[in-house]
Amino acid sequence: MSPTLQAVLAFVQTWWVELVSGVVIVAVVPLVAGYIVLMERKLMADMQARLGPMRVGPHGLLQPIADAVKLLIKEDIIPDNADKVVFWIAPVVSMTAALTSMGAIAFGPAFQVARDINVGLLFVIGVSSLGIFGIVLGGWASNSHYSIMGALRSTAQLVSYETAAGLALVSGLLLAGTLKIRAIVDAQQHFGVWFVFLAPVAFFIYVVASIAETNRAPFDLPEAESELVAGYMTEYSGFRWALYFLGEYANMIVVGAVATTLFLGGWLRPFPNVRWMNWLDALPALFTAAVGAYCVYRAGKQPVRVQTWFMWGVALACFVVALILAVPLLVAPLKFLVPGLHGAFWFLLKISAYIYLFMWLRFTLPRYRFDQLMHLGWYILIPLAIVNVLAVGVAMILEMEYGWNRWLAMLLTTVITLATALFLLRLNDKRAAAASSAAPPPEEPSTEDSYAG
Amino acid sequence: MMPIGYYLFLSMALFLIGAIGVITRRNVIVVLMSIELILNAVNINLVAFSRIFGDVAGQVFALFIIADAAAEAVVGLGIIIAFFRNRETVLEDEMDLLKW
Amino acid sequence: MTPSGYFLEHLWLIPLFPLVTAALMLLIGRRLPRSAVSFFCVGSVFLSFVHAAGAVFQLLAVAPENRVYQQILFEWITPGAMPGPGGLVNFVADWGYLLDPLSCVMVLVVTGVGFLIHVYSIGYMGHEGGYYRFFGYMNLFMFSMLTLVLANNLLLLFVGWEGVGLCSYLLIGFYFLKKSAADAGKKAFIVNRIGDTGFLLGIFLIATTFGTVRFTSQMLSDPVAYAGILETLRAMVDQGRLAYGAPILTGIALLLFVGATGKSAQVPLYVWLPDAMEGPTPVSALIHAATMVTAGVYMVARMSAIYQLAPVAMDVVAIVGATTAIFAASMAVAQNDIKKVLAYSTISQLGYMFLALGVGAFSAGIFHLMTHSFFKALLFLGAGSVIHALSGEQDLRKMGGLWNTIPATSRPFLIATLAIAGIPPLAGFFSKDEILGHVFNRHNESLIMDRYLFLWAIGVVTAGITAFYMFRLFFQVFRGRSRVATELEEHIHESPKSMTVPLMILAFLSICGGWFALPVLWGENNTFGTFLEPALRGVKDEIGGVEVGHHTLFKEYLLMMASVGIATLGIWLAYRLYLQYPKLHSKVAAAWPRLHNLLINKYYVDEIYDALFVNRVKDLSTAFGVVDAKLIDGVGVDGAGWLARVISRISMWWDKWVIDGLVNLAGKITNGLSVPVRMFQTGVFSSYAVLILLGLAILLGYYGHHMHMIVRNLR
Amino acid sequence: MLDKVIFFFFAGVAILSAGLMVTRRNAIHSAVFLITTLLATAGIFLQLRAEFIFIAQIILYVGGIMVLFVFVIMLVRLDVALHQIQFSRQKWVALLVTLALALEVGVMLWSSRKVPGQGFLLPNAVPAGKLPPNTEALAGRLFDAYLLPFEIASVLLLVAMVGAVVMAKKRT
Amino acid sequence: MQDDAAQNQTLLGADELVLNMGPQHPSTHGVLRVKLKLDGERVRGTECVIGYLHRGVEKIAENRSYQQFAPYVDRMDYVAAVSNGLGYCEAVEKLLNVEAPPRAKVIRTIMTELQRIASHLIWLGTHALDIGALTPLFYCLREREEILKIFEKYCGARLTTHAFRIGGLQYEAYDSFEKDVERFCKDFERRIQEYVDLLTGNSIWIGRTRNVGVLSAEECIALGASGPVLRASGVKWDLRKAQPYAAYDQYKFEIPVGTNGDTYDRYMVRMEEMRQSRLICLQAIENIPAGPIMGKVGKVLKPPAGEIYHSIEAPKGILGYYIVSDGTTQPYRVRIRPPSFINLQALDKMARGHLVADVVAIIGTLDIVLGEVDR
Repeated sequence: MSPTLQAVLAFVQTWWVELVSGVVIVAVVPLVAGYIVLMERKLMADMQARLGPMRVGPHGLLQPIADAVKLLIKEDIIPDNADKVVFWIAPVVSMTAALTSMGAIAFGPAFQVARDINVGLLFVIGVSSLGIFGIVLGGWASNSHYSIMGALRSTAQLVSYETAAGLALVSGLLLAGTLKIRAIVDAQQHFGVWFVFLAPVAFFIYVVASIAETNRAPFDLPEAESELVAGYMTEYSGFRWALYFLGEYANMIVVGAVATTLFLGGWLRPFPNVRWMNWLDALPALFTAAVGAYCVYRAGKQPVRVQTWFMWGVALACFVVALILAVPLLVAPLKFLVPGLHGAFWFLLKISAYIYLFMWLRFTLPRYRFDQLMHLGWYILIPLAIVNVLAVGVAMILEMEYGWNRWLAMLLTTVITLATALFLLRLNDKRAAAASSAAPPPEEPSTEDSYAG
Repeated sequence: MMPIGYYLFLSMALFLIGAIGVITRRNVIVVLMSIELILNAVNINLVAFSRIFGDVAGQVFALFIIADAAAEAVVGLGIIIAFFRNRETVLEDEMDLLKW
Repeated sequence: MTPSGYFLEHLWLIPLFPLVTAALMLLIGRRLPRSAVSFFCVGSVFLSFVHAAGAVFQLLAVAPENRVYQQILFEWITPGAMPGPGGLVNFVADWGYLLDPLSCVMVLVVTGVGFLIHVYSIGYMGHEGGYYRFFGYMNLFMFSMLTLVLANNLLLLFVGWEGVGLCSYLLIGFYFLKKSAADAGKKAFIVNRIGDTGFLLGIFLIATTFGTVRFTSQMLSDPVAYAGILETLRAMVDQGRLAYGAPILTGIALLLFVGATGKSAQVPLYVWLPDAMEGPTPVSALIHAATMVTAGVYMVARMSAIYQLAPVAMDVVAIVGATTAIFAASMAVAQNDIKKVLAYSTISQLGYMFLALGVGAFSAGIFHLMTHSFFKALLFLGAGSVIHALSGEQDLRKMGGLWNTIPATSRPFLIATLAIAGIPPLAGFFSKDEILGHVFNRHNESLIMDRYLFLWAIGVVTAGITAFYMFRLFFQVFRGRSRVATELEEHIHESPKSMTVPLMILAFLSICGGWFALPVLWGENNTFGTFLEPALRGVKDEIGGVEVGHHTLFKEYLLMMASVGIATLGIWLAYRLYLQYPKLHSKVAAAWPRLHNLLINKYYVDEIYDALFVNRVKDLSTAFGVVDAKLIDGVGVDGAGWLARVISRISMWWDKWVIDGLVNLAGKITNGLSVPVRMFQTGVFSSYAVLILLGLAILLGYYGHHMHMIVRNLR
Repeated sequence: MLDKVIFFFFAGVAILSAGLMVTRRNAIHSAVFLITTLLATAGIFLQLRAEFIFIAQIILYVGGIMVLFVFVIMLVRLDVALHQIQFSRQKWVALLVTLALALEVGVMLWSSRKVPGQGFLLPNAVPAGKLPPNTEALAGRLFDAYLLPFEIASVLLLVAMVGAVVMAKKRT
Repeated sequence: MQDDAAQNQTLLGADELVLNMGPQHPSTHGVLRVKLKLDGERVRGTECVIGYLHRGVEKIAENRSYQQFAPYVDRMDYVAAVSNGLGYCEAVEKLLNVEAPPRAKVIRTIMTELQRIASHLIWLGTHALDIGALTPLFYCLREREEILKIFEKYCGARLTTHAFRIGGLQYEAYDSFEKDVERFCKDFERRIQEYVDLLTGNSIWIGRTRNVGVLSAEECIALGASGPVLRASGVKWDLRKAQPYAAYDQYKFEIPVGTNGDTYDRYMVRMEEMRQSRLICLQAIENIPAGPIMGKVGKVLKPPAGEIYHSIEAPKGILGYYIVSDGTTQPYRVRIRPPSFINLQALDKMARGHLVADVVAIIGTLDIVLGEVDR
């Protein structure tokens, strides 16, 4: 055997988990993103008193695949005056950044590409922020007013809200005392409580900022269709557009994962240290089984036989997963698999809940205007986040140095931060009132009269 | 870890490319970017030696250099914007007031 | 036991408070609202006062001989070794503060009276522009003055000394748009420079003589390294290297006194002070009555050890003081500007203080300094209140009958007038009486007439004149018929609380301030003198620096009665001339027209100075001008021109062919050389970058060659 | 072996895209290649086990400074500049000087290659596994020995920020 | 904020950016094209380019008989076709000097008010969508569907109904007409509360609409703006009260007015108008008089020579018809005063100094229909 081959083999032997994880992420995330889109559409339809996609597959279950195929075979249009190379690179950058940042996320105690990286959380934030380049370059390369305005908007927005998000994360990191992803979750296990309860304000700030970072409503200004058509994506179509789209949804998964890791206890089940709540371990299996049962119930009601079979198939898959989740619980020798399998389940469940929150907000709220968005970021969220970091620091000192009760200290910080928030909001209202009283007076009407007819 | 010389060569190459950029390009923005490249080359040196000697002081200085680069970029770009606003150009040989 | 405590440890805070607010005001004061300006500025002075009072109390807690606290903040000027008394010494001027009984008195007076005047200024300056500027300067002044009185060495004292001079200049010229104000500021500055030259020379002489400028090394960890003037002087006297009346000491004392005459407005350098009244009245009260002008007195008292060994200098001080006292008092008689009267009065009282110092009664001088600061500040503030009430009127002839219209001003003013006139039991009586007593005691009874008796007589007469002109002022302002211009009459109003309350406090102090030093004959120990005694103690009493006279009860009473009597006489005269028969004084003036003119014109001193110095300088420059025009231009240049014409003919061809040829050649060469050089300076930064890189390459090539050799050797 | 592969990969990318950065006509392209260079350098930092500098490089340099560059390039629309001569008149002189410099440094490095413990072949002092946790070590040093420079750096950034705002502000 | 000096100077001193909004743009409500002069994102001026939907409706009228032209007016404001028809029919009736019978008048009133609700629903949904709220649109469409079902049952058409005839009605109200309308009205009370819950108190919504596109009463009058745009500025002017037509004089209802004349006020005014329309419908179905539904008009209409102007309060404002008859069966000239067209004039005044996003909100709040603007 040649030494090169040996080296390669050794490499693979050492790193196989990581390699597999990486491949899985690259392969699965687009699919998952597609299904998140479906979930969004179905949810939106439900909230808007309609059905949503129903045609492709039972209840539109195959819609994402159909969409993907459509987008893949669609004509790839590059505008005439576009900067072709950059136009070509930009969506790839966006997608790559999102996928790469997923590398450091631990989707469970056993599933992580970049194992034990010393600056794990920073890596996730940093690399996912590179996605800006995809947007800004794409907007610029399109050579269109709408695109470049969308690009500029989104750059400004991302840069602004990244600060707030980063500061919010700092509050959580203060509690965890480490940047390593796994250590953060372990810290929560050690504390016996999710950090969201210790630093609720930080979590709130992160939620808002992460919505803005993923360009979701009500912060979806860069792609606000009513204003900028589609923002930086205006000139994109077909597969490149799909890449942007996937990047965006992958980014949602990333921020969801970060929030889950830092604030929602990662892969820990609720009440991780409470013995009598151990029955919760059965929940994943029961839950999947219930989904399977529902599929069985619906299978009989499908109008076409193909769809009935399909539903049966889905039900079967659910049962298999339920079995996989249940077996380690029931069979003692396989007990060691529990954290890994169930951890992944809980983690994904929490991410889903987080994304569900995003969607819910999107269906409910109107969109901010750009200046309002900037004011919210700079005048409220960032000061609030700074105050919160200080407050959490003070609370930790109170707890560690002066032996205060943890909950009391954290309550204090929360109260302080909320008071600050109220103060900032009042200030902002005053500013807004002052600004509107000094609103620009209507000026001379333009001389061109297009109403002549 | 490989011998330091590799890093020094890399650093040298980046430094010289940056230097070429600074002294030959006419577009000030590119010149500014070349300066960033030079700073980056310095960082490679610092971090490599820090690794060799097992002393993080080098990395501390690399961090300072990054901060410095940020400050320099911000001010430099501010100047460029102000200049562009007044003169509608970003070519360095039209900025010739550094005489006397 | 050494003094200690919070306030002492934070002695450095006392000058710092006003400095901080001064910086604040002068940097961003323009943007602050008036309320904030007054809050910060007055608040900082109040904090200084609190700290000063605290420090004094903590100092009082220890035994009298230990009442010294020194604090060295940092070494300020360290020029290193220089020749000193015993070979090379390590000269160090540190930035340090010294609190001993003497500076206790000063610091309390400065911060206390300063605080009251600041409060007063809130009301007085309330409607003026440049509010923040005024308070900024005032606080800067407070800082300088506190540095001056707290300094532990002469150089730092000099910093404060110059600082107060600067602030004085700035504040006199506060209304800088008014030419007279700007001129007055300049005058004060220039006249002070003359004095400061002497002072600086004195400091140099001290530094070379003693190798140090620190006052004392008491309470310092390392007295050897931190030598003090007092200790060095003592050692030198012990070793016999300096003796009583040594010329060097006399020189030092006289040079320092020159500085004191400038700052404290003594003859002949007093001329700036009356003009300084152009500044706002609180400034006159604070700087030109209560604090800054007493700096000279303080400084002489601080250097009392040297003065005690320099009898000639002492006599000079006493004579200058007495001269100033009577001279200025007589000028005050004829002045019609309310503030000018007070200004001459201040000069006269400062003369008193120097008289006290000159006869060796240092504590009496300082005591008078303190009481004077109370009642003179009160007088100035009262005058300010009057001016305020009359919307800016300063002429005595246009006042009168204000006694009941502005009661909160007139009552304290009366108290102050009585105090300065020396009516018991007010403060002025005790201090003045003590000075006169000391002067009289120096009188050698075996002689019928000696200089001390003469000085005493001058002092007594001055006291009478003082009473006269002060009551002249008082009667003209407050009593009699109103001579106020009718359009002003209806606007007469009492000043706001912020102005009257300080008046009342100062009135209280003018009454009680003298009770610190009740005369010995009343069975009291002279508390004030005892308190100051450690700080003013000479090097060696037995050398005969001061003969402490013995009071006999009878003599003491006699003296008191004399001074009170002459004061009463003055008051009576003023009453007769200005109140009872208001026309009389003009008749008196008409009876002695020359004297009156002389007094009104202030003995023509300004004119004499103009004639003697200012115009001489101008003449000198005119003369130079004439010399330039006539001699140099006429004879020299024209003659040379003729000669040159002749020579130039000769040289023309030489010039044309040889010199020009060479010059052109040089020009051509330069021109040719400059072409490549000019190419380097394009103004484009990247070409400079190329040059930098080129230089780098050359340097690297040079050193790299060396390194190459080294490496080769290693191999 | 792996180290070497990683190093040469990143070094190659860095140098290649640095060269492209200097030569591209379009400033946006230059920016893109500079980003690539910086990312490759970040990779080198990671290979040197300087994780914190690696991530700082990505967040600050790439995610911060370069965004600013791109932003400014977009603001000062450079359509005109595209058609102008990209290199200044002194380019040949400049290249010559740079070449000289390169030669000198190269000779210096090369001549020291065979001296053990010196220059080129300075040995690896601490094995990779035994390094202290990078972030912690860096933080300890930064907030201990270098606290004052750290504060000064923050003041510098503040000053730069204020300066930039003042300069770039629209004069009304 | 912007003084005149800054007016000519954009962010980098370069030229103003001209952004073409439309005619293919999601939120210009059809084929409006607005040329925006921008400084950054701030609007320095607008220029409307219209006519992409011009079909020459007024010209067509000159070549059709009076009855033949009636369906054409439905194609102007196609989201409020019934109102258009009412205006036209009443105008021609005025020209002929006939009057519709009372039963016809009441049914016309009910239909028109239902149409007003439908039109406002479309406005609300799209306006909210423009401002970024997705969901209200679907709720609005759901309610509008009920109205359209009533229309369909009544006359067989949903959108361009051609519901009325000159002189009265062609179709009798169907059997469960009252019941349908009543059910809708009862239901609608609850539905309208849903919109209020979603939007009225929402701080983002308030932030996006309050003080945006302010028009003072004087400006409105000067520009000839009418309908909710006018009333939101505080002018209580509603033709249903001022010059009652159809059966409006029989019913009690309020005219909502605003105070600030901003987008939020227009929103509130329209919401209240929907409630009031609902009340009118409820009052009307209580008592629909019996009797004929068609007045005395012949098969061939030959109005006497002369001219007539008749205007009604359409959902979008005052809709006026000016008809000149030369005594033949075809009008000599028809001139229509479309409210959308007149209201659109206010766009420039409202949009200047605002951001691009506000332009969208302002176009939405003007509630224009390009079919009517371009005709």
